[in-house]
Amino acid sequence: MNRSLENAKKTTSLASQIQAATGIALHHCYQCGKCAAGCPVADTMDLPSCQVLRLLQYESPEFDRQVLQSEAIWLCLSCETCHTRCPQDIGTPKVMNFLRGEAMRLRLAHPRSKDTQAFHHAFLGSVGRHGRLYEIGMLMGYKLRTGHLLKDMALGSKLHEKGKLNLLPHAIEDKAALKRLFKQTLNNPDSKE
Amino acid sequence: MATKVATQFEPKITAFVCNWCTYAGADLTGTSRTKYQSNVRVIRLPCTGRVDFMLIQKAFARGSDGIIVSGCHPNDCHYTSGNYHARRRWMVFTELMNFIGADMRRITFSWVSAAEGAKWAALVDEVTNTVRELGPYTEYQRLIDAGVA
Amino acid sequence: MSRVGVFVCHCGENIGSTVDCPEVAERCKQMPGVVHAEDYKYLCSNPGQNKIKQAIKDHQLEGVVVAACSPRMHEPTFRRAVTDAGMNAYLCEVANLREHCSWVHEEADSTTEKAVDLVRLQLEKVKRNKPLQPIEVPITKTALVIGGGVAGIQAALDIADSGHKVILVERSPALGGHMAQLSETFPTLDCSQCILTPRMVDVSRHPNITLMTYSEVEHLDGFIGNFKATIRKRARKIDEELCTGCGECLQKCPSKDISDGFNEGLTTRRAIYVPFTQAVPNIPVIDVENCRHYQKKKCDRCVKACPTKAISFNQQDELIHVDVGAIVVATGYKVMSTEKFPEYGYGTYPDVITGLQFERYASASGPTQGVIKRPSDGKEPETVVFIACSGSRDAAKGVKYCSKICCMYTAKHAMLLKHKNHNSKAYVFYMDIRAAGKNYDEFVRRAIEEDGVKYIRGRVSRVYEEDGKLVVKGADTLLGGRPVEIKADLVVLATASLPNDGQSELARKLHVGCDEYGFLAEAHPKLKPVETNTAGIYLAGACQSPRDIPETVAQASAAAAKVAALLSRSHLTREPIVAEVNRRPAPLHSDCTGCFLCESACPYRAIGQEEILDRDGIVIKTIAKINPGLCQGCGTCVATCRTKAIDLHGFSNEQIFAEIMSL
Amino acid sequence: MRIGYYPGCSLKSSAREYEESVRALCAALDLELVEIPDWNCCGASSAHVMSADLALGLRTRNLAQAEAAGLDEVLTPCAACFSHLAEARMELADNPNKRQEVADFIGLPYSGRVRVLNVLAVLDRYRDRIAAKVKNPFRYKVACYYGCLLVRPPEVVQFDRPENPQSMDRLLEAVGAKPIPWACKTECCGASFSVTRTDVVANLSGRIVADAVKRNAAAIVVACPMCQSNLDLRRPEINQQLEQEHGIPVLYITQALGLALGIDPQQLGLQRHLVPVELPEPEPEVVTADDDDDDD
Amino acid sequence: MEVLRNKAQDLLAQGQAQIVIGYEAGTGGIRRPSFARTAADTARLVWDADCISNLAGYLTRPEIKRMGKTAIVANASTLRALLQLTAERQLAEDAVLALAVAEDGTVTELATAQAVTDHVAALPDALSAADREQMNLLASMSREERWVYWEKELQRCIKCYACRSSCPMCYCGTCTMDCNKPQWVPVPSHALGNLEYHTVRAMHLAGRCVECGECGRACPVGIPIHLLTCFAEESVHQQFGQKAGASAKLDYALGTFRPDDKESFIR
Repeated sequence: MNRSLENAKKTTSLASQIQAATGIALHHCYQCGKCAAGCPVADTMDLPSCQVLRLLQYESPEFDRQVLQSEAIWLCLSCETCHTRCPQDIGTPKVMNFLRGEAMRLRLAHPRSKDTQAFHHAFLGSVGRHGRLYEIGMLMGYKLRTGHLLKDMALGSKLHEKGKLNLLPHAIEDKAALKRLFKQTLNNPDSKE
Repeated sequence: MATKVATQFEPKITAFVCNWCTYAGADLTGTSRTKYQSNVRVIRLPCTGRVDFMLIQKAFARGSDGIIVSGCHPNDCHYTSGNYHARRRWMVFTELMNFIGADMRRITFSWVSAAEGAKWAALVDEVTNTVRELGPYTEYQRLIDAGVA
Repeated sequence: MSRVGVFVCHCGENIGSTVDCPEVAERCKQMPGVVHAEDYKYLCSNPGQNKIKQAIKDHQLEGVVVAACSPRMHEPTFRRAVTDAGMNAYLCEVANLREHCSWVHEEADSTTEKAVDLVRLQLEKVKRNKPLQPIEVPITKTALVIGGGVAGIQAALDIADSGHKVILVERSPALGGHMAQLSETFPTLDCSQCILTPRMVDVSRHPNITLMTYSEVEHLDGFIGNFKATIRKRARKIDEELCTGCGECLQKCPSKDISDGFNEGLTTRRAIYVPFTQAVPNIPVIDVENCRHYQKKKCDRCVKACPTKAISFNQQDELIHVDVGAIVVATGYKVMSTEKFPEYGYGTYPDVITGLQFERYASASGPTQGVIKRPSDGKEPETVVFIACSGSRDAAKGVKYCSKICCMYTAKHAMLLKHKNHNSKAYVFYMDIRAAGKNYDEFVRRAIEEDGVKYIRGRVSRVYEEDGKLVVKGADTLLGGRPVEIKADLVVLATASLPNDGQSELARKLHVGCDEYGFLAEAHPKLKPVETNTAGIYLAGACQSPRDIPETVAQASAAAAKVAALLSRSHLTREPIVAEVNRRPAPLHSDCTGCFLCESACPYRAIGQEEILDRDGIVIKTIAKINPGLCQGCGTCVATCRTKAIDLHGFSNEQIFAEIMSL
Repeated sequence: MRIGYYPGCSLKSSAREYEESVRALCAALDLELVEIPDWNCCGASSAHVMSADLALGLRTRNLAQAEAAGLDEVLTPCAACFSHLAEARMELADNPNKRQEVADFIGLPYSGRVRVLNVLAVLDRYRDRIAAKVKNPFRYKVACYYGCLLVRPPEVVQFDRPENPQSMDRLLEAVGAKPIPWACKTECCGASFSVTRTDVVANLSGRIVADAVKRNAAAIVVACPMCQSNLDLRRPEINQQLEQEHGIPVLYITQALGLALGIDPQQLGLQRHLVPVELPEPEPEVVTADDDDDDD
Repeated sequence: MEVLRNKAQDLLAQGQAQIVIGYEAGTGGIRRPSFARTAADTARLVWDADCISNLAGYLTRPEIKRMGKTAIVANASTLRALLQLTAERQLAEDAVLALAVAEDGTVTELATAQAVTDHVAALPDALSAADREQMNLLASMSREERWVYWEKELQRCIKCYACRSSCPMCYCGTCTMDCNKPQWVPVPSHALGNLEYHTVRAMHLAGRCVECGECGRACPVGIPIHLLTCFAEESVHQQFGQKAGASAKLDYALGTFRPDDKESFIR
């Protein structure tokens, strides 16, 4: 423990990366717990938000890893309740977002997050192809990735009945521009957040 | 700090500061060991209200390339309102100087409180760099040379 | 003047490590006017000062430049040293080689060069220095105490007991301040009013104290020992001489539903009222805003009720001018209102109250005679949640500081609740328990250990109403941030202590500074904790920052001691850094043309006029004259004067001009 | 009046009735909607996880297109899209370097001129006109549900107040409704977890539905397609979670106002709801005038 | 004109004034100051559009003051200077009787400072169209061009101080230029000293200049120095809203302030 604390390099810790990428200073958190108190999913989380911040404050590789492996970072709804009420104005949802990206990049993401990851991939895949969301295409992609083939089938047909599903994608005109944007930003090494 | 090459022009900066805020602020810069460039020479006055515009003129006439005038923030004057009077004087003086074509980039007015040690360091560095960039105040030097009787 | 000695201090390594001090001294020897220059390890030490004194004698020096630390640090030291050697103190100047040079630059030739320049600046100045004599001013032996809470009461009594006159000005109709509102005080649980009321009576009876309630300081002029204050004595609409305090009028007033400030809005009062039963003075006041006589021009029931004909509808505010030598500011604090808490309902839930409101419930003289009830339905609450740090230490609410008293009074509140209602449950949400003080931590432990108050470490995120209860959503950070939900009957916010209303305006009138929050600023946080930057004005109590009663009283006594010391002197000496209008031989008499444009530029109204008369007493010329007693030496008039007729001793035109020319 | 219009993906599919009612209501108010040419998806919450720049690019492209079309303001009915566009706008507002970088990514100039408005902010300007046009007063107890993204974080949305907001309440009061005081105005419904974590949605949305029902609301009114879909489409899961059948309908604010203005329910897309929109008898009209009410 | 002469005659005859200062014909068609102390003197008085010079400067001269009550034939700038001098306590309030002549030749007696104030308030702005044009031209130049312009112009100054002598507001017994402890401004006329002199003068007239242009007219080498003082005065007026010569109550812009004075250059 002590060694890992000493080894903590300010330059590589998650906290310092977060500060560089988002400007959020995690050492400003004084652990009042108000974020967890108002969090709609705090009781579902394996690490309530204040604990996530506390672990990050150590800037130790061991604790950073524990955070990246937690399910909590995938449960944050970005509802901004914590941020709005935080006496120290810490944008926890942004932190969680950053952590999700890092967890995926380092392949440390919690096993139960694979559905969520699959959803994000399917979603972006659809947007990348068409410029707008093609819901059926996206859902099909998601189901293929997760294997939840039968889930929500009944709902799908009801939606169709109500005229709420488009069978064909609505694509934007300037697809080339979009392709360029995806290519540039997804390869941009500075753009990890 | 900028690395100094032997041939590099080193500007002469004169600062007129009030005793209670900026002078104390500059003291704080020292106490906090914040480093800044050594071109500046500080003239201590009780208050920015004491800064006769002629002092600024004489500093230019004496070959200053840049000038800083600094005192307490509005509402914080040790003498309650000396800085407000000073501010008015500068508001007219800067316009007049600009009207005769003086290079106003060479005069910097600032509020630096006794607690703003870091601001003082940043201010001096910024002014020093700006004026170094501008080079010697040759326009005024022409006048000075003409004035040597 | 051409016999100047220069003394260069190494300040140990502080200057010596980046500035070549021997070189500076050597260079100074070459400068015109310097007859002696030397460097030394520590000039401020006794041997260092002796070197200066010796050199003054050996070389018949007429001026001294000490190149050392900031003049704000040791100028007085060195000026005292030269005085010991028989030189006028003001012939010594200090060049700042430490704060302005060695500490802020790296070791380099240019740093030493700058040091030489800094000495040259002071050398050229000192050559033109003139011997100056400190100014003696008399002292008005009366103190003004502003604020009649416990701080003002204590300060006034202490000053009065030391034999000086005191004028005590209180804004509200009665003495007592917040302390009069409190129930029992921590950590002893003695009744607040029981200990305060006798002191209030002492004030009203003390032969040295003039009590002015319902009054405010309107304006202040002058300076230490010689202030001139204008006090607005607001019209009570009652003749204080005639009123016997019988209270007959109070019952007859028909305007009833006015929020009662003393009870923090929990009850109502009438338009003619005495703030509370034990009020000193026991004289009612008419609240003109709510009085039917003024608002509807028809009622006179109080007039009919009054047996002594003391009601005086036509009474007007009076402006009273007093001369005082010293001032104690004791204007107290206020608490943040519940409206500032969006997450706790913006003050719309009646059963979310402030700690001060809880005090009124807990007080035996309060609206419920000390029974804890809740505002919405008057029922006794069973579950009460206390939220500490409500607004304090909350940067998002603009209060970064700790309000200091809440930890203790919250423990007391929870304890009082448990004492008064044994079946009740008390929960305290806290971030830290700050109970440093004599018997303080023991007190908090008692609340937890003996009275069973539940302390939960965590902040409350939200309070909302559901089924007639207030749902308090918090988290227990000691359980790793586990959400905790408590259904409460009453929620008490230990709301942040804030600077009192009108305090910054008062500060401006008094020329004293405020900190970033609006609390009054002390002259030095450690060494001058009760002084302000304006000489002769002192601070006591929560106007300076939140504090509890013992600390307030201690500070009030400290301020009183300062005042007593000041008022027991026969006269004061002041720095002679003042402006003066020059005089010339006839027919000019002075360079002053008498345009008086300087008059309005003077922040101290120190500029008056002087008539120059001929032998027959006929006015030849009217010129400006500066009152050295009022002048504080800012020099604004000097820069305003076109003819250079005004000059400032210590920072004269010649001196500054010479400094510039030495560059 | 003309105003820019960014529908976003869901208003073209699963929240079709939202677009239909927005258009119908705006037409009734003489407010012309100019759809941003060739708009694209804002990236929702997914883009940001992958790349902050991608998210910023997707959002800014829409704002840049709006600028190019000469628009000053853009109405964004979807609360999520609104929050994303507003956030991008704020992020670039005082960062010219980043602004240039993003402009390069999207290949369009961007100055930051266009302001982004949510549906409540726009309708609030027309409150008087709406009140004047009421045909069938909407005399129901309603639960105004704002959710997260309309009011949080305050510095991004610059709208109403973060706790107990009032804009929707005022609008509905203007058409005769009685907004209930309740606990869940700005609680989260589960948002984007609709597909992936239906259990979380059922739990969070369940609390909202239960509180609204308990406080006798006749309908929940929303201004966000995600909220609507979680409270409406996921009602079977909600009811299962609560072990109770709740039939309280979930209306868009534009639908509720549209009904009050006498617009045809079909035109407002009411038939597309999963939970049938069946409203009880309107509450009797309250006669006492507010003016005489003395709080004391 | 007859009306004026008669009025002057009456004033002298009835002892309401011991001297009437006005204009008379000078050489080459210009108007020069005229000092009428007898009925005969008044015959020399003239009034026409050429009476542009500011006569107020004479009012503060001790030799004039000694003569007793003064009446002065006053154009707009003379009236403004009269007010400003009163505000600066150089003239006792109501010490001077001003005679304002209208276009049709009628003469209004302005006996009190209040009367002068009211009269002045209705008069148009002081600066001539030509001067205004020159100001605009200077404003349109680059800073460097302006510097060269003034450098060239001021080089020609011979420090004869005619500007100072002609200025009604330059009444100081000891001018800054005469201060020699320290010698603020070098005595000889050279580029540096000249620039300092004229900027000092402009600063000292900021908030006090009545924009009569007398200094510019007095300059024997034709430097438009009045533009400097007028500029400073207008800078004051624009920034603080205070105007010299508008009232006999002192309202010196550089001796007063507002906490919310707006500037854009202080860091």
